[in-house]
Amino acid sequence: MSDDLDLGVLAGSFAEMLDAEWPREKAVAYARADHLYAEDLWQQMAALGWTALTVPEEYGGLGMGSAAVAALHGALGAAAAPVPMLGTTLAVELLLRAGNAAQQAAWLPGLADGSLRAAVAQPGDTVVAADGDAVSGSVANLLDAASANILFLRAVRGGKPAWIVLRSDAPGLSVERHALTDTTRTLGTVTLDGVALDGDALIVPADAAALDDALLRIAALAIAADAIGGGERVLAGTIEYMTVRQQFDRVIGSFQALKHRVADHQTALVAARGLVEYAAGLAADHPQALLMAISAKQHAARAVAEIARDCIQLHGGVGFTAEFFPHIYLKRAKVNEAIHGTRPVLLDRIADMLEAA
Amino acid sequence: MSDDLDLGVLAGSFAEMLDAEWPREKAVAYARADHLYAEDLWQQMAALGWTALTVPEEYGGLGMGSAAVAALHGALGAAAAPVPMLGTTLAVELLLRAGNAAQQAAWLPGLADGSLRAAVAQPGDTVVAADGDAVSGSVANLLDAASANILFLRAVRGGKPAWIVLRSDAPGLSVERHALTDTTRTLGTVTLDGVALDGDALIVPADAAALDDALLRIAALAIAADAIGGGERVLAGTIEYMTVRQQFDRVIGSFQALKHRVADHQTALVAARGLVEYAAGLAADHPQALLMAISAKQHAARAVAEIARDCIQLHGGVGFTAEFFPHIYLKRAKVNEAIHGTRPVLLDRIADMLEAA
Amino acid sequence: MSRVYDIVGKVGDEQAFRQEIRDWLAEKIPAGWRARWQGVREEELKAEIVAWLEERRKVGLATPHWPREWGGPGLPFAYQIMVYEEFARADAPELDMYTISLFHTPATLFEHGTQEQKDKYLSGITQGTDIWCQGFSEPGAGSDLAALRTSARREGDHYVVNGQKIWSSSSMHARYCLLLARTDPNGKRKHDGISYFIMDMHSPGVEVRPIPQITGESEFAEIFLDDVKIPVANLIGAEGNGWNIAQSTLSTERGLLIFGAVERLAHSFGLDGREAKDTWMRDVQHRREYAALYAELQSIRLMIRQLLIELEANPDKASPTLPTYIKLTWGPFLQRYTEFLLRAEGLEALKWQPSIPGTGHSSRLRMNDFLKSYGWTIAGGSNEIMRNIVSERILGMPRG
Amino acid sequence: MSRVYDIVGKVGDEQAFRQEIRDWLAEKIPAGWRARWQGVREEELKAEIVAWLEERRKVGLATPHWPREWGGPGLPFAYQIMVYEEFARADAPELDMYTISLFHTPATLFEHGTQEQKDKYLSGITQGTDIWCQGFSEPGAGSDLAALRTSARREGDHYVVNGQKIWSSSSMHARYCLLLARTDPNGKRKHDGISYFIMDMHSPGVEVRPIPQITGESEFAEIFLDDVKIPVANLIGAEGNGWNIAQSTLSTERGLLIFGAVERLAHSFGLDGREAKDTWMRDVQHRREYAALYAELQSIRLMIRQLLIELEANPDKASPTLPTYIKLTWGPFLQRYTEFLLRAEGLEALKWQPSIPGTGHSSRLRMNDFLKSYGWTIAGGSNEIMRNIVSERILGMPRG
Repeated sequence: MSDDLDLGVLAGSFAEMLDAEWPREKAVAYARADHLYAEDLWQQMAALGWTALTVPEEYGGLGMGSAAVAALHGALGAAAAPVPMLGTTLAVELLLRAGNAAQQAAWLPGLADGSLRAAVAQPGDTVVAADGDAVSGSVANLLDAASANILFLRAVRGGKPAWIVLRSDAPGLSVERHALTDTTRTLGTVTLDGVALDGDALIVPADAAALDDALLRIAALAIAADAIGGGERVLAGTIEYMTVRQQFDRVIGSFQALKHRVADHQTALVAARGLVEYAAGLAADHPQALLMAISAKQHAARAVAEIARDCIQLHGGVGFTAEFFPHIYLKRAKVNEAIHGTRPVLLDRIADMLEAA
Repeated sequence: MSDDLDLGVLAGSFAEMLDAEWPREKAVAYARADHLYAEDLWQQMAALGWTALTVPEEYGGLGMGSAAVAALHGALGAAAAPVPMLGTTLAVELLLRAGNAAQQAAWLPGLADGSLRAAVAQPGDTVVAADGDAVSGSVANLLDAASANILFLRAVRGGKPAWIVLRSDAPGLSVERHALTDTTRTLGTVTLDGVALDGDALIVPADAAALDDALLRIAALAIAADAIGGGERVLAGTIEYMTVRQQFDRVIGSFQALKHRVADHQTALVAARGLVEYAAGLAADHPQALLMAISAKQHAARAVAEIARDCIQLHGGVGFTAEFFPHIYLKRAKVNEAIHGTRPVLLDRIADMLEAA
Repeated sequence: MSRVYDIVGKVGDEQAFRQEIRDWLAEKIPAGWRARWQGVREEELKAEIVAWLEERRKVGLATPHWPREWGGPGLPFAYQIMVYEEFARADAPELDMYTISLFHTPATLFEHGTQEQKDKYLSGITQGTDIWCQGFSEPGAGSDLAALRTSARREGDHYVVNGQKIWSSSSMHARYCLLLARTDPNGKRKHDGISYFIMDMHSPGVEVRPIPQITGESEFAEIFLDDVKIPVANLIGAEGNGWNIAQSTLSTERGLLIFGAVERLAHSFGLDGREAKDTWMRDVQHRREYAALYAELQSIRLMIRQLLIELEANPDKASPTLPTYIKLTWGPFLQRYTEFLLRAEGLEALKWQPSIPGTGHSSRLRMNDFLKSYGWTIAGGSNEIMRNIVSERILGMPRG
Repeated sequence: MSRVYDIVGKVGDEQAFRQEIRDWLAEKIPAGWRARWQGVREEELKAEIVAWLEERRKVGLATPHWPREWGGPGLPFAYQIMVYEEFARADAPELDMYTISLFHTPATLFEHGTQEQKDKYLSGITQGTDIWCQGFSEPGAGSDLAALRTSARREGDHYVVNGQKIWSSSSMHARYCLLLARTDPNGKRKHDGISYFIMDMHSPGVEVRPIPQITGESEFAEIFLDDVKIPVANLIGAEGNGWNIAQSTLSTERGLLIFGAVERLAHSFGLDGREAKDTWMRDVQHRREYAALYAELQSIRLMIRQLLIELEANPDKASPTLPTYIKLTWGPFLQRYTEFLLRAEGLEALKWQPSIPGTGHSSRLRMNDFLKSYGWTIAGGSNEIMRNIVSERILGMPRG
């Protein structure tokens, strides 16, 4: 009960800060210029301890779990906040599950205080051969690589799956940025040219598949929550617009055909939110933890992309302009669909799990 | 130009007879009782020469092509007529493409005058081993088998695909009828117990795959047209109901949310009809003849099933009763989706053809 | 020799409670009941149902959600939920014919009935002897229920009722009817002047005409009322207060009833996938559709669980929002899922099969289940009404 | 040395005509024009376009659909269609910036312009020197176009215009504007009292503010009109008859313009599938989605061909039904298809890329094409307006 209360308070405090610091006008203006990430906002988040959310207390964090992850990422999605928080969330999970004590001590405090911004490879990203003392190669389309100062890359060493952790300023490492249509995130192509692997750089998980699943679960929860937050916000803003915009001498929000679409969207969001919150509330070792997390992700990401798509239509002409906000949510929604498992990939996995059940 | 005119006149005459002889009340009443097929209607059709439509003139037919097939089956679909015309259409195609002169002379006149009612196996139906002088075996779910008096079954002889043609009253042949939820058609399980193969019983096509394609094309066109006819009729009847049924002191046809759904359905039907008519108008040897026919079938059958589904919803409570007509069209639409290639099967084929193009 | 079961006595120990129900269900569920009920004659069916209710009564579960004072087991809410979960999981016989009797009537009488009414009517339900029906909708008042025209004119110690009711489930089998009629035709709004009665279906002037439905069954009927006399003692609540009381009646559809329906589907959903492992579950597209539907189904189950938690905390059922969202998700979902099965299973699924009377949408008779899904998208507030409620009442969008 | 082409001379022999266009296109299409236009500066782009128009002018195809008397090739309708088909098939440079100039302006002037107006304005279009824009929509009059408020007050030999226009494509590049303004504010219906003008965009008081759009481009702008003087000679048709003339202007969107757009997509659709043969075309679900979309695309192409046949038979464009059906099918289809590609191609398709100015929705820049599809679902009568037209005007359902 007190957990629930804390979560509610937490979510409220996230929303309050973001409403004040990242209001719609700011999000609209941000999307029209060229940025890497919203550094000021990141600093504020870090100062408030948000970046420390899941870091254990001994490393300066708050030691919270996946429900808090969903609350935070939900708030960031609602604000369409251009911050690389997903990297932090995943890096912490990765270090806690597979990092050794030295690695945890080396990286967790910096992740907690926000001085480290991590980019963590997705499933399917290029695997770097890491058999020697130095690595060379290239990893394309690494999410948020350009805004990160620490990179977690998939690797293979001695034929076994591993991860390598590299500072962005490591000699021989360069990152070429690719903008996304979603201006709240970027991609980067990481080029490694004989980058030295120091003692802490290599993470070799005992069970690489289990680690992948743990990361997939956390990523799915964070993205699903981000999607829901965005979906709720874009729909609410659309309803608001529909109550003032007039056509044919009536506010357009009084047209039943439009209202019924809105009603379906709202209902879909309520249902999807319940699924996401439930999935986020399951313990990591719950037998359905992964199943529910990826079910929530594929479902929420798709539903929200569709809702955001229709919100532009419901806005009419102004929805097509960069001066209004819906496009920000549509573009973010499309990226949410595409990262950490597209819907077909996740549905195939879900079907496997249902068959095995 | 005169072909077009003839087709229009032809379609008009089909519709006129069916409107008079198979009005909605009759269709509703028919669906509530147990019948094999509408024998009176069949006799009337035969008397008017409809069963002779594609039979060449030398066998007492009209020698018309696939455009006329679509016109006839469209009218039958609109009336939800419980007659086994598809069997005649396919049997004629099969005999013309692969029957020898004796077989054509033996069966075509009877098909033309309606005294023969054919059931023709679908793709995927059981293949009967026909190597000796007699055949045994069982063919499940043969469409309209119970109302037919001549059966065209898939067979294999000497390792090669073939067809066998058997009279329903042949010694050793029995048909067990299975009702469908669509009461305008039935299925039958055909059991063969040492049924003799006489001289005319065996059809061995020179190119079995080409024959299958020709049959698939004709079946697809007939079913697509049937679907469109049904979709147009169920939507028109629904619109009619919506202009008289009142709720909240207004006719329900004035509610915009309902009107917009109707508009989408109407638009979908107009688009689908164009596709079906175009496909039906292509010569059998046109390079796109099969591609267009199966594209039309999968598209029209799906679109109409969805429209018929919504027409019950648009009717509200009375749509759920067997006293109103929409359910007849929904059930027929579902069978149209399921026979002669489900949508997934046809889409796989279409994709193959697009890749090969 | 049959074991003695003490299910109710296990309250307080969830695991033991569930185990006891499971053991009992495993022994008592009539083997092959679905196949036997399919196409059975009405009298035999009723005998089967009464026997099953009697079996349930022996362990105190004839009416699992009723309080002790009215012959129920007085289970805490969480345990009521478990009962319905276990019934669904074990595919215990369904009692759709008794839906009004087991849910709507007690929901109405517990709250608004006189002591005399409760004493007189409730025991006939627990014993399975009395089937109840509901006389709310009329041909001209479906979605617009408050537009009803059936009139009840007071004459001395009774009312004289005239009019016509429709969509009354099981009314051809019913002994009593929960009836709404207009006692004051001059009410300011159309919701005013409606009163709520218990009507004896054996009264002279009551005529029932079963309505054939698209599944081939007739689960509901029209009721024609021609100078039917109803004693004043059969008025529930105050004259003219019928609309409000009807809300209590209808609110019962929001809780355990829909919970039970969804749990039934969750059970059959699992079976459907497992049994298709060599057929459509081998097709990538169908696998994915099934997996996507799984997420939707879970989201509905979770909303209902949330609602049950809210109902336990606040039995006055204050919030209309969650039930509206649930209905608008569940009905369309059910329709899409049952339609998906038709497409996945092809022609075989379209064969006619006799229906299983008195059961819902999870009979696994494919076409029947699909067609019955309209029961959730049209009845009890159609999708369209639900969308009006969401947009106007919940989201505050302006009326058209 | 370049071959001499006589395309127009091949009229009468379809095969020769097509072959001549194909040969000419193969030689003349600027190699890699899409890549070069991408992110090019405005002046360079305009030079490219003028050069391409000049190339077309040499073979009489600057304005393939214009009659001979106004500098067009005077092609029979069937041959106009072939030209657009071949342009699409060969992926000839697109001229979206000239859409109003090449289609709307002539459609208006041919029918309603004075001889003087035609003489003065049409040659600037064929030479590519004058870009035209349209001043119809206003911030408060989008779907409800007739509610426009921009006023034109007659003062001697000119009108004084005040107001604001929006969604005016290419108006930042435009020399002239087809302007609707209200000359009589006291009309009985809001369609009355609207007049139609040619406005010189260089007139004092005209201010153009490009509108940033969600693709990152600014293809259209707002136009602010502050005491802009328009000579009376620039009135098209009679004062107060603007609404009717505007219908001619808009009807141009129904024929070759949408035909060209759809043929462009038919071309890119084929490329999309072929290029995906080792990626998403190997996925059963995506293959099927693509195959299903093929049928829809063909159905749209067929409706448009049907419309073109009707237009040829009856150039007065009598039937509004087919264009409505086409628009309501094409816009949503295009949006679903471009969205499908995003899902099929994943993150790569979501990368930002500079747009290709002056081109439509078949640039194969995935996200751009998806976003531009709203141009067909919102502009020129939104889906919602189209649904009103189908249900009310075509099907005769009652107004709400």
